Amino acid sequence: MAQPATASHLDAAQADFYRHLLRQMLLIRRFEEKAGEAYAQGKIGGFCHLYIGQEAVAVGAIAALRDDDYVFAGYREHGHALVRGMSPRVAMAELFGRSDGCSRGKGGSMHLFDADRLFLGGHAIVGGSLPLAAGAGFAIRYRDTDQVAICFFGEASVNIGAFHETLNMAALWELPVVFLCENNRYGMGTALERAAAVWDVYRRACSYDMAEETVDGMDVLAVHESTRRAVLRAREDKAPTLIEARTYRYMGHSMADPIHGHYRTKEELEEQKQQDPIEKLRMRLTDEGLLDDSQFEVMAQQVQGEVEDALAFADQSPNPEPDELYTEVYRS
Amino acid sequence: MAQPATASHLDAAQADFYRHLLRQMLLIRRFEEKAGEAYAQGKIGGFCHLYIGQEAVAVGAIAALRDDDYVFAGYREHGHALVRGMSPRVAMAELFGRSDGCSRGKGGSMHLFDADRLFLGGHAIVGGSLPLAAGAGFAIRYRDTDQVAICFFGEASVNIGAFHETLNMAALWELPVVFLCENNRYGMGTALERAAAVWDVYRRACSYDMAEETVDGMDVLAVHESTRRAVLRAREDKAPTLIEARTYRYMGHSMADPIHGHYRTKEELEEQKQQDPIEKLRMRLTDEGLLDDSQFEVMAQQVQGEVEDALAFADQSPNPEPDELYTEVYRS
Amino acid sequence: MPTITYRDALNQALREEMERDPDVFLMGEEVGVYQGAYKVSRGLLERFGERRVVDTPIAELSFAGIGVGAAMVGLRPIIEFMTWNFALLAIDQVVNSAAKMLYMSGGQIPIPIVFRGPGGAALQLAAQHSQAFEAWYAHVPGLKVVAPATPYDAKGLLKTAIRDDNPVVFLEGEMLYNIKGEVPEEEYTIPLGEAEVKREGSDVTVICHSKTVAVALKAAQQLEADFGISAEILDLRTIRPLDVPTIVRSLRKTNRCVIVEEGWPFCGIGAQVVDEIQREAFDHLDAPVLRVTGADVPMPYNKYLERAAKPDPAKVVEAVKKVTYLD
Amino acid sequence: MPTITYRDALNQALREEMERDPDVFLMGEEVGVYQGAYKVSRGLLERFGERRVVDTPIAELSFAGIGVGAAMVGLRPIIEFMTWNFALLAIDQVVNSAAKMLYMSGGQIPIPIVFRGPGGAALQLAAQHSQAFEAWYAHVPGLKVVAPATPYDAKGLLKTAIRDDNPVVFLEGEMLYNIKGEVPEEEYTIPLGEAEVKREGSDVTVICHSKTVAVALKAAQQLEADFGISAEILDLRTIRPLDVPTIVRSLRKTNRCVIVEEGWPFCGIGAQVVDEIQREAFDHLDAPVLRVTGADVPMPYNKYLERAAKPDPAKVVEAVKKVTYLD
Ligand SMILES: Cc1ncc(C[n+]2csc(CCOP(=O)(O)OP(=O)(O)O)c2C)c(N)n1
Ligand SMILES: Cc1ncc(C[n+]2csc(CCOP(=O)(O)OP(=O)(O)O)c2C)c(N)n1
Ligand SMILES: [Mg+2]
Ligand SMILES: [Mg+2]
Repeated sequence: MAQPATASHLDAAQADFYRHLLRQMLLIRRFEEKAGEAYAQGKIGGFCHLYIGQEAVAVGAIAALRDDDYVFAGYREHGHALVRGMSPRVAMAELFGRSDGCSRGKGGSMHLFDADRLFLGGHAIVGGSLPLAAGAGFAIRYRDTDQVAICFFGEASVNIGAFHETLNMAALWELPVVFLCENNRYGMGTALERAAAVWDVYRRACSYDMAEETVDGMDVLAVHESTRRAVLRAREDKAPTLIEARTYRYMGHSMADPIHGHYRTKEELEEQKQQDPIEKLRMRLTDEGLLDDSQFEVMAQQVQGEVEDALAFADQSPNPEPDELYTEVYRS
Repeated sequence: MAQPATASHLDAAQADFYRHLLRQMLLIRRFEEKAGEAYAQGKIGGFCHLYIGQEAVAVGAIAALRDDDYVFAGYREHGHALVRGMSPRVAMAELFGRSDGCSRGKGGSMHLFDADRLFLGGHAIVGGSLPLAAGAGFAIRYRDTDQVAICFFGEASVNIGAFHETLNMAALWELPVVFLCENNRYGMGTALERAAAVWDVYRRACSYDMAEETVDGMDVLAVHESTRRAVLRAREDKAPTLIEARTYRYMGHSMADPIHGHYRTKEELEEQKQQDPIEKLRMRLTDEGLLDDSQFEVMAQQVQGEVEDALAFADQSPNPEPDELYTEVYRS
Repeated sequence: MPTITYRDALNQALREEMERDPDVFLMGEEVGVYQGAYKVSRGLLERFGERRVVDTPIAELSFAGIGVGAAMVGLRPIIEFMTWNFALLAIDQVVNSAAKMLYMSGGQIPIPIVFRGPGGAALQLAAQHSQAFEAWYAHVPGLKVVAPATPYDAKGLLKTAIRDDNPVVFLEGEMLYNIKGEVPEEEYTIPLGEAEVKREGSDVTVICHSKTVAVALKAAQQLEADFGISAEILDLRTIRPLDVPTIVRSLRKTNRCVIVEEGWPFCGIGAQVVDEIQREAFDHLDAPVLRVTGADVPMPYNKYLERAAKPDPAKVVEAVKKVTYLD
Repeated sequence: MPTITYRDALNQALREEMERDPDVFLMGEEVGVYQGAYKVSRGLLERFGERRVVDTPIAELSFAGIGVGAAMVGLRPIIEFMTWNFALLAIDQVVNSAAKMLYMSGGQIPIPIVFRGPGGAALQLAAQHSQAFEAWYAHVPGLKVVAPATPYDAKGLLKTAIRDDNPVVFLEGEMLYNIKGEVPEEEYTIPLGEAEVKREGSDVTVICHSKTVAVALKAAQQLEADFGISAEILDLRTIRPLDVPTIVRSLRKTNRCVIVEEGWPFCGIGAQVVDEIQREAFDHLDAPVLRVTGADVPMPYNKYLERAAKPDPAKVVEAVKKVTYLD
């Protein structure tokens, strides 16, 4: 995209970068909307946890990484996989359970993996991915490289034992890991205040003398800056950080759950949507003269095209062969 | 014991109480020494974790409880059982695996239970007793009584998930529980500093906004005072407390482990013994004119007699009948 | 007799037992405000309040342990695992505390607790969310293990489990919650440890439990219609204690047996049943016992692979044809 | 050939594989400074340093998970559980992460990891410290399960396990650490999945593994001496994959079988072996297969009760007499 005439104080590279972030958020948003539709049509099965509303977190954070850093996420990980470079085709095909999916249709929505891009899942047990990420951090130390591992998890996961055990070991052994908690306020239908004695997630770092930050998770630039600091701390000082990004999910916990209801009001949801991370960045770029409406339209159409292409690709990708049921149980 | 002429500022009841504490510590010390001998003779089997050095903690803390409070401990729990009122006979018989033992010989050293005295174990999985104690605390709340539950555990247990999960729920639900960490510096051969990112156990309370204290665990009176405060907080304010009692074990981790070696020096051990909790209280009572040498001798001989009686009792107690192998698997 | 869902039958059991006994309470993730992840506890928070319907943080190990601790001092907790997959995190408390407390305390401390929730595969939930752990729990002395197949059994067995003074592992089927069946209005309970003949037959005994009961019944129809084979269908209902006499009685009649279960084959429930059968009815066996199990793989996401991984009527028919030497 | 202990054989295997492959490391409680709770890792810290011999906090779930994470990015961790009892806390990572990662990533991410430590009962450690979990792990596809009985096998199998690209559950016997046996100086490995005939015989096959191998061998002597019965002793060595061909070959010769294991009976290893035998060698069986197992109770502390709870040669003799109709 050519740079427009601008009154912005941003240099060209920065402007490009910001537009890139916007585009990534948009890609996730459109991808997730399509996934929601496909789920409703029965093309995607099982649990499907959409990331809509939280895009700024994955986008801002992963932009702070190098290609040789390791990324771990939970079951709400479509966005993280896309930002990390997994093609929407391959991601959508996996959601469809097809053989062109990243996990050859065996993993599904909750188990996206891309070993080449060091996108290491896709884990569906709450808290389960924290020690795994610390294990990657351990390996980095073991090999004495300057890589970093990042782990995304929800705020409800901080009450489980693995969080505590892992943060302790990461701090004790000075592992280069960024623990990025996406606090969207709810774990399914339970508000954090009903599940945690301390309502600020970042404060949990006190038990490990770990560096911490809290950041506006609806602001992609803020997330990016915060993660950049943490990544630097990991890469250079070999020290872990706990980041709490305050964000919000617009959809139900999974496609099987209500969008609002007993646990949150429609009003709260609508109010939160005013903080939309995509709109926020778009405004900013518009205000700074870095993106006009027609440019945005072009971007939106490109993204839309990409997502539709992904859908078509997934739709025609074959199911795995029956005998694949028995392959990959063991590596021989 | 008659009260001697004294220059003490303590009243008679207090003086009696202090002598009672001394006697209890002495009883544990002698009981444990005997248990050690019996172990060496092969009369006690399995793992046998002696409490020598740490007496002030159980004695000071349990003295702050009412008879209807619940007590939970780990596998180093002979002392706690005795202080709670289990007869040395019954305790020793259990260590011998005999049918007059509290658990009819089925539990052994690590599984002392006395349901009548609300001494609820005797648990051998590190961290395992913390949620159990919180469960008793939950039941107290459920029934809306003013009882309290106390849980004793070692400092190495604070790095395990159950510690974190339980403290969070106890704080969140305001359970009347005292979490008393006996920090004797080592978990087997691992110094706390090699296992925990934060070396002050009490500071872990920060993650739960829980009340905390640290106390000299070699000073029975200090432990008593600290526990009294925590018990009051539990009983009246329905709030849990984390207490860290800094203490020291004189023996090896269990009878099967070396007393010193790779992980701690003989010098450290000898130095620590200068802080002996029994000597400390005895000195104080002597200084205040509340206990002269001959009175102490009488006390010591009584305790010795009790322990020898326990040994003789255990020695002649029968083994369980063979068919007891199959009883008490289910309650019908 | 009213026809209700398995879900509602469980809900009735919970409600009735909580009405009956003030010491019974329900604890787990999302059981209250959210009305249960699978709505089994719908309405209970409103009826019994936060004191007795307790939403927990995600902390399976310790809320299971809190349940055991509450049982130690005389309450009768019902611990809901959102699914049994997550109970892997709590299994130390289930095995090392709940199952052993009575024994290691020399009989002093019974643990009247029910651990319940959906087990086994649902639809396309993939490897970490599709596991049937009957065999693991049934391995452990001190536990009772129950896995009802119908609304009637679900209600009657859950009520008995709640009243039992031992820890009971109560495995529901996520795929069963919507099935319907008759459940009387009057109070009833069903004893633990009794299998039920769901269909009388003379040529082969098909042993099943939980979701595979429907599979076996369908297979029986087909066997009758297509091959004139009369299959006796035996629903174990309780896995531990296992109703060996009923199994053997059936075997003595049919002399042939197929066992159907959803779990993995190796050391599964069927393996134990085979062991009992060959030991107790060796001379009555006219053919090896065959088993139809879940495929020996982690559960795949793809729906066709998943379907192929589960027991189905065709596989049961196939196995029956083999044991009756029709094949 | 040098005669060394099972402990030292394991130590040699660890040392040699760590020498051979810089990606192999050892992690667990007390493996370093303390030289191992059971001294299996003696000297390794001094040899390989803190980077490769890593003492952990007591946090089984997460150090197991850290091992799996390290394996995901290409290291080859050996995770020591001080005993397998404590691994109950880590079982979610063993089952849900290690065993399934390859499958659910569509073959992208192998997990070359060994989980090892002592399993089963030692002496008077009571209920929470005396459990044999072979059957649980063997139930799970994606895991391999090994349980060596001799120093020779311990070394050869551990080396193979470390080189295997899959998660291997390696169950040592606390009561075996001091037993001695010949172990060659030259390097060797033993393939996983191969049972071994420890003693040839013609009248009955006795199947065993780990600690029960010695029990079975003793029983065989007595059977020979007292009753002229020739028992063939088969040591499974690897539980999963199970060496069914070797089992069946022996059965076809002897036509009678007794299975001995330390674990609980219900859904134990023996149950699965019975299932295989009756399916693969039905017509060769002259009597029901009998099993000698640990008693179906939590382990009691009292030494006589404990002794009565364990398999012993007398119980094996008894069972063999039954299957040979001497009783
Ligand atoms: C150990 C475990 N317990 C329960 C669940 C079921 N479960 C899946 S997601 C979820 C809520 C998690 O919330 P949070 O960590 O805040 O992440 P979010 O869904 O908000 O992204 C629960 C309870 C699970 N997957 N794992
Ligand atoms: C979950 C678990 N892991 C390991 C063990 C083995 N173990 C028994 S005691 C112990 C050390 C515990 O130390 P600490 O908590 O400080 O208590 P102390 O022995 O010093 O009283 C260990 C590692 C265990 N019993 N449970
Ligand atoms: Mg959340
Ligand atoms: Mg300690």
